[in-house]
Amino acid sequence: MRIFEYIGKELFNRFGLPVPKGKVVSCADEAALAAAEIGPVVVKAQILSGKRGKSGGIRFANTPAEAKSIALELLGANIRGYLVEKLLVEEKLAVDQEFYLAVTIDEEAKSPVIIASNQGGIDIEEVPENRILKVHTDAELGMYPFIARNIVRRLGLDLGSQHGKELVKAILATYQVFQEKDAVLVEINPLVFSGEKIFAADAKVIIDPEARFRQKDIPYVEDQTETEKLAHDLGLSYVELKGDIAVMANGAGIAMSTLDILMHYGGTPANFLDVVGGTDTETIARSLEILLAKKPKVIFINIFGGSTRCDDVARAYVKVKKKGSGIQVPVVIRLEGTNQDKGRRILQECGIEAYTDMEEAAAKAVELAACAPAGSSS
Amino acid sequence: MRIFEYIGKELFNRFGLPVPKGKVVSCADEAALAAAEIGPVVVKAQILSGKRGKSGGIRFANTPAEAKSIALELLGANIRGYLVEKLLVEEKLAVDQEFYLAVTIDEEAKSPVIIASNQGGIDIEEVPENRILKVHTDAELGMYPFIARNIVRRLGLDLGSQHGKELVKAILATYQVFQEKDAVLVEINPLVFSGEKIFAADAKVIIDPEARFRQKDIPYVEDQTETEKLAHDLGLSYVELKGDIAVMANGAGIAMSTLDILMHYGGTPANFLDVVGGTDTETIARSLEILLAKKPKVIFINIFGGSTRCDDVARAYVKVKKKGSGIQVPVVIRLEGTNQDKGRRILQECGIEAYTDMEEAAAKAVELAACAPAGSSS
Amino acid sequence: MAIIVDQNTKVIVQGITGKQGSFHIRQMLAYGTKVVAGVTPGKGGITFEGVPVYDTVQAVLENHQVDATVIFIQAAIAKDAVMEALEAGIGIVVVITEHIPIHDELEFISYARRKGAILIGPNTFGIISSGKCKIGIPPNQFFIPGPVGLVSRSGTLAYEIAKKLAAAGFGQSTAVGMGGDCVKGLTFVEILKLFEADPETRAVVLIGEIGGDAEEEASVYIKEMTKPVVAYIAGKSAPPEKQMGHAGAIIRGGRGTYQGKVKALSKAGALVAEMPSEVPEKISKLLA
Amino acid sequence: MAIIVDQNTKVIVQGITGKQGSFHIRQMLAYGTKVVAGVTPGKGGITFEGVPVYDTVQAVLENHQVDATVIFIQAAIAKDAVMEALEAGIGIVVVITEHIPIHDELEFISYARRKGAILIGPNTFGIISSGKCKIGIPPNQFFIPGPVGLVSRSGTLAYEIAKKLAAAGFGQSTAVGMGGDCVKGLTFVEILKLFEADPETRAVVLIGEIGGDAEEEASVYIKEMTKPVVAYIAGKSAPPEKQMGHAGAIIRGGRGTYQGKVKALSKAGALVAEMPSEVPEKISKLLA
Repeated sequence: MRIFEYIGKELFNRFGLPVPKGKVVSCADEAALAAAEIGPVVVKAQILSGKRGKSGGIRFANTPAEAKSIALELLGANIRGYLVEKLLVEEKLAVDQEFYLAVTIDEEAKSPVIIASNQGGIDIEEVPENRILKVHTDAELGMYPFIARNIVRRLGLDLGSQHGKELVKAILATYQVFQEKDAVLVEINPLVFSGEKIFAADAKVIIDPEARFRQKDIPYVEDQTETEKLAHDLGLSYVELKGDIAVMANGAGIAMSTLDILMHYGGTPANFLDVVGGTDTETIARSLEILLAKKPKVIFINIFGGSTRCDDVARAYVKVKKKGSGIQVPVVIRLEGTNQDKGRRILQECGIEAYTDMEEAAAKAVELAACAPAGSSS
Repeated sequence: MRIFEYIGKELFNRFGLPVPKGKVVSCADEAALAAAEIGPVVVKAQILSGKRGKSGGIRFANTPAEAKSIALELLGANIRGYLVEKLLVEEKLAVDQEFYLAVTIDEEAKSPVIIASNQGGIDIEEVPENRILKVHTDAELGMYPFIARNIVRRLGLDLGSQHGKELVKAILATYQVFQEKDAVLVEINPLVFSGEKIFAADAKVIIDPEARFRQKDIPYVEDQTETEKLAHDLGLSYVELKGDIAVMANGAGIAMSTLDILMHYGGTPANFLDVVGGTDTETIARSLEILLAKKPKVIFINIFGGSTRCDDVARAYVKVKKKGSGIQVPVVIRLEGTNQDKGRRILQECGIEAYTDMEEAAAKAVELAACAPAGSSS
Repeated sequence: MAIIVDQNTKVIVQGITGKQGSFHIRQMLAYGTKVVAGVTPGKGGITFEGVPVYDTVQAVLENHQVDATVIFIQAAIAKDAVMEALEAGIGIVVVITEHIPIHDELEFISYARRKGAILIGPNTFGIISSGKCKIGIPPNQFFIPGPVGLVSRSGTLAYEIAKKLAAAGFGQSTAVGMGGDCVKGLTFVEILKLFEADPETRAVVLIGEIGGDAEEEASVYIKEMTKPVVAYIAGKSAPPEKQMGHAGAIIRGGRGTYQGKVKALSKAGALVAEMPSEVPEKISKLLA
Repeated sequence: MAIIVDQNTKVIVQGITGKQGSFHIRQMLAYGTKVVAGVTPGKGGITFEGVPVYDTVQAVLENHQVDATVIFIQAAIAKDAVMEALEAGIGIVVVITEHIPIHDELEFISYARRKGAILIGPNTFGIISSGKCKIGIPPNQFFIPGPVGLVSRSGTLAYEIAKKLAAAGFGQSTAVGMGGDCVKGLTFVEILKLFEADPETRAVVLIGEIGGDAEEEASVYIKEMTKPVVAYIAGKSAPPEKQMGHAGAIIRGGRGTYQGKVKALSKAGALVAEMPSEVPEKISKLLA
């Protein structure tokens, strides 16, 4: 999960990596006050998106009045799909040199990797391959100063110089953030020399969502719709899409495949919902309600039982069906795998014949969606 | 370096290992107050020595008055050679079961080792070998809960019981103190169950003196004479002994051997002083002055130069000789090794002929000591 | 023959009495897997589904010979269980648990490499050598002996296709779940090499998905293989930059796209199926 | 012949421009050691005593073939330097530095074992194969070729006895400093085994001291040796429980006493000298 730039910088600060002097503000007057205190500033929209500069989300102000007027403009604005609620008002540094520095995970090498370039300040994708240094570390061995010294040397800096020493320290601090905060990415672009000193001028930090239980001190940003949040609170994986066939499947692979097949037959999925392995009746019922609430034309439940048991799914369907307003949209259910016969019987008692083949079932769901009137469920 | 029990217990507390409720006091009234607050207590003399119980340094008090009278007796007393300046007044636990637990370093295996026994509360040397569990860990891999679980299982506890779970946690916490505080020994005897809870009833912690630079938060106890402290501040290894021949040698091995040879010839060394490899003229001069201040009958300087250079030693001698009150006791110098000819010449200019053979030189030093009147230097 | 496990493989279950473990131990036994013991700290001494339970892996090894272990331990403490198995010297470790923090995974994968152990997963359905041994969670009924090696990043999709293959008359020699997380122990290439060397395997089905570059890597080796490979890739319709459940399924910087993977696989000589049902059709033609 | 190092061993010096390094590089060169490069971060590019200096070990290896390194780096940061050498794959690492925290030592000794590297020390005088190669700090003049293998926990005591041996006409094949700290890389037993196998070595001198149980351990192997061993143990007169400079020299729980060591060595067939001067006398009789 991404965190805001200013929270990333708070982390950097805690681990000894200097950041420019700055204040987080949420109204224009505060922005003016901050600028009055700091001097010439950069005003940066705090949104969970890159390319803020190109979208007008990063602006310079020489006076408090300028800072105020920029803040008025940015606060409440929508940049790259995100509402701007906070600004980071930060000292404008005299930049002497810019570097790119990141620590992330190389999936193929199965190890952390440090990525560095002396061509910072631009998108790393635009830097020629031979100017980008990639140094793997051993997850068991961890980080050592000598690894940082080799990187600094290969970036062409004098290890005896103040700049060289500062960069060694910055690399070690960045790695420490990555390691101790369960990050999957810590990216600083640019890391700048201003005079003798080094500063992280930006901070893109992504924390492993699976490690959230032990990284409780980080204020996470909810980058989810209400429905996504509901589903995630149930421990499910849910992504909202634009179509009209609500999808429930068990397993990320089969869920993705289900969307592919629906589109193959000309349908459009309303969402991706993976009811992960082993989910119980209650949770499946709740997620079915979540799908219903979005008023799709059709619901397609595609279960191939492994950990998920077909009878649990059938019971969940029956439960929701019998409750309150029931289920008003056509539901296509495909059941196969663990306890499939039990599940099938439960549905039959309810008048539903489950499909066994997912492609056949998908074709049926598309057909039903094509016939249904818009907003059929209300 | 050993630390006081109460400081060890502060460490335990910080790492989540429970200790009995207690207060550190340095006067009898405080002891009474603490007992009034806690109830029946154990009053424990805070000295850097084991076997306090057998020496009357651990006493029980049921009332504040009793605590006060015990405190009056203990404070200022000398136990096993140590002046009692502080007492730990601690809740008297209802003990249901006692364990022995320690983490230290196995020199032969070159790895940390956890030592545990369900026969706690007595000297571990008195516990039969087959009742003592020794479990090595891998310094790179570190500690894991499963290692603690295996120990608890092998101690015969039910891992599902509250006691079993508490002991697993205690082992992990103890290891963490060992690891993070650069300890060479963390020993708890006894570790007790009182009701459902576990407590470290004692704490013997020895911190690696070489790691002191990164363990600055531990209040170290000076367990040294004034002279030892002076020498240690110079970075030298110095131990005071009872004889009359002051010894300076370079290297722990040769210094020990020098003492052995002096005793072989019937002499008695006044100290052990190892001017470690590479020490410069100034430091050697300072350590010579330290030896002089102890007013020995003879000084024996035994240098076999490797890192230590003979000319540095010679210059140190000349420097001290020419300064203030000079050198009033006979000095036997043996020089050999790095820059020996230079060193020899410098001494010759000063009228001293250095020996080359250490046994011959040692015999001479013993002979001179035998001839010298007591307190010859004053 | 089969790869990695067979009818003689002696298996233990870590987390045997937990919700997942207790369900799947029954299924594994029903499939015929030689489950010799289980581990649940605090439950040592009991017998569960006819299998003796111990407090720790070490306690098991004091009483049994063990070839493989399967981990059904909650994510937050799974690393400890995996390290316990590896430290004890177990040579095959199957990590079913999902949602394990990736830094934990990096550490135990590195340790497995150091110990020379085979680590399958994490977030895998496990491994099943049809008719011989199942270690993990696939439903029993679709895995029947046959000439097809199957390897998949996804569980349910693998069952789906296994069922379709079985329906078309093709069983599997062995089916391996590579696991759905960003980093994993055994990779496509390592598994493909084992299938290439396995006399019982005549063709291989590779089930991939968007994100990462496991399929692109696999393509390099597929080029050298003598046995035919049929591939199916899920995620053709996924919008870019949205995470689809598997942490690995993020499309990053243009790498890992559906198109890129299909192109790499096709170029390497693999037959790429558009729909799951095409997989048995293609296998059928190949093995006819 | 000689053990571990010889005239072809290519050596680098980590900490070449420091106080210790700069002195001893000259002595090593004077002895004839093939010092191919030095490392001092921030001094890369200069030439020091005719030897090229680099910023890191990796930078050296980009330009030179290296067999061994010697560490003259201050204790607080020595671990980083040792790990740098090991990680770069250098097979012989001689750690002169004293006062290294023992937890650091445990880690790099464990890593050396994992990498299959020979680690000598820490807190050692190093290793010297007489007339061929000196890696470390012994004074040059007393180490002349000859039939005696020498291994010692102490530096100066080793020089002392080497000198006495030389004066009596006996040079050394190789002299190795095991190091004076509690934990060490190469141990007595490992070194004795190398001497046993070295055709140039006809007898071995072992110099020990009180504390630890390295001598007791050595005794077990000495029993099997075909070559004679003469031992000298320092610390006969040391009071119990007082630390004598070497962290290893603590007498703990009755183990590691002078008497215990002498007894173990004698029983194993080693001749134990009472005084340093007796060592050459005993060797003289043995090799007469």
